[in-house]
Amino acid sequence: APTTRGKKLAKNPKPRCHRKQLHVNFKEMGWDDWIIAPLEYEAYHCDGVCDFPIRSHLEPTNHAIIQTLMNSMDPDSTPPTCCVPTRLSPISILYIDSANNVVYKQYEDMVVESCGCR
Amino acid sequence: APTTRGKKLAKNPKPRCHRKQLHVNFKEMGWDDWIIAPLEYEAYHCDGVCDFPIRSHLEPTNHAIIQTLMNSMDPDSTPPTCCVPTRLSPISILYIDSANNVVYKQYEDMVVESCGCR
Amino acid sequence: QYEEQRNTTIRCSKGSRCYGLWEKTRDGEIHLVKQGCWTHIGDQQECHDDRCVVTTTPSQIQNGTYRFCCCSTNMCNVNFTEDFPPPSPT
Amino acid sequence: EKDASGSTAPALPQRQLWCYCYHHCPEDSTNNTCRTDGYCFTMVDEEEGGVPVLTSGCLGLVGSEFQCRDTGNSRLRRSLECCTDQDYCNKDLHPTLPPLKTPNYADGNIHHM
Repeated sequence: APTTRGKKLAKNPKPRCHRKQLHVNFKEMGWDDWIIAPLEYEAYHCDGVCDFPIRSHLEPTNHAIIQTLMNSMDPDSTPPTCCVPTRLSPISILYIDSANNVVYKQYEDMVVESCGCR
Repeated sequence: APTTRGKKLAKNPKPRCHRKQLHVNFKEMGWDDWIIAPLEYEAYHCDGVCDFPIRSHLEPTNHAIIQTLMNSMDPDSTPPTCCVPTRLSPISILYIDSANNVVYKQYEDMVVESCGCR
Repeated sequence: QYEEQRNTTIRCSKGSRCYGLWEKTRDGEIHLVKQGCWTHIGDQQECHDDRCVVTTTPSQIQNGTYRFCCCSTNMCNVNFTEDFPPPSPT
Repeated sequence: EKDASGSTAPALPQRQLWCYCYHHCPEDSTNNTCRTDGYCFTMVDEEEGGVPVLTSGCLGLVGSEFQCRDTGNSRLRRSLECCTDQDYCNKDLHPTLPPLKTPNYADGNIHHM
């Protein structure tokens, strides 16, 4: 690996854009009066800084790269890009509808699979 | 419809997620040694808060809605969602490549067309 | 839309413009480099003219000899005129 | 062909390239390596306190013309180099910080730790 001899590692580098846990509890949200199952699930969320250069696994768009470069030139005039979900997956939910039927439905984009800078 | 009479509007409500100008000047970036044209263009960027409820024009995913609800329940444990580009468009660029040829190329995702909460 | 090399014309897609790129040597000789359709415009005010006018100071490549312009009427990129500020003395 | 963030426009790599990554590797990376359709990079940049920090990793093909060229006008001093000629090519990249811009910088007390 490239030696960092003579080059000190940043003391506590701000965590870069990555996926973090976000446990969703439908009961705590008061939704256990219409959701049968699941009553909780792991949704994850994205958090962390998007600084230059934006690594390939964060799948930046050309615009995100340009904005990141402009932010590094003048942070006051251009905000950094933001760490957001880039790939999401669905979950299935059983619930009671307004006509009191039990319904099985697949809800799209409920779980973060990967994060990126946009 | 609920009237706002008697309800004081927040003094200076933080602007919600929207598209703002971002003028990119390739010359100021020091790229006029390889880019022939254009030497500047309007890229726009997205800025502003994503609070509950997320309006339809901000095209929230289910995950963004769930995260926004969790943020309103406990802002310390769950960050709000972020205002990012949801639609982008390309621009054409004429540049000199490493073999000194003049190249015309369409660069995807260079201009923000719309923003949303993700 | 006009393309001199093969003396041909091409039809540009809806919303795009014509462009031309020339090289103007020190002694005023002009060589065509590229012509074609400028399909994606960064700034909406760009390329609105019906004549091909070089309005921005050329980039420093090739000592600033390139002349680029774009325009929005049929065959407007056959040739160009110049209307850009003289380079500021450095 | 080593490609400093200067005027050469990077050649078009097709295959997946392995690179060393140091400081913010992908979550699924193993023993400090990553893979990309674009370039390996190594960068030295000056943190707020003036401490030079070395990072390396993978850059995607999209936008590599922009990231590998960087801008010479970033507020914090940095130098980034890209390469694509062989796996782990960023092992041989040793960028150095550009000189300070302020002309009247006199005492030159940069400490290389």
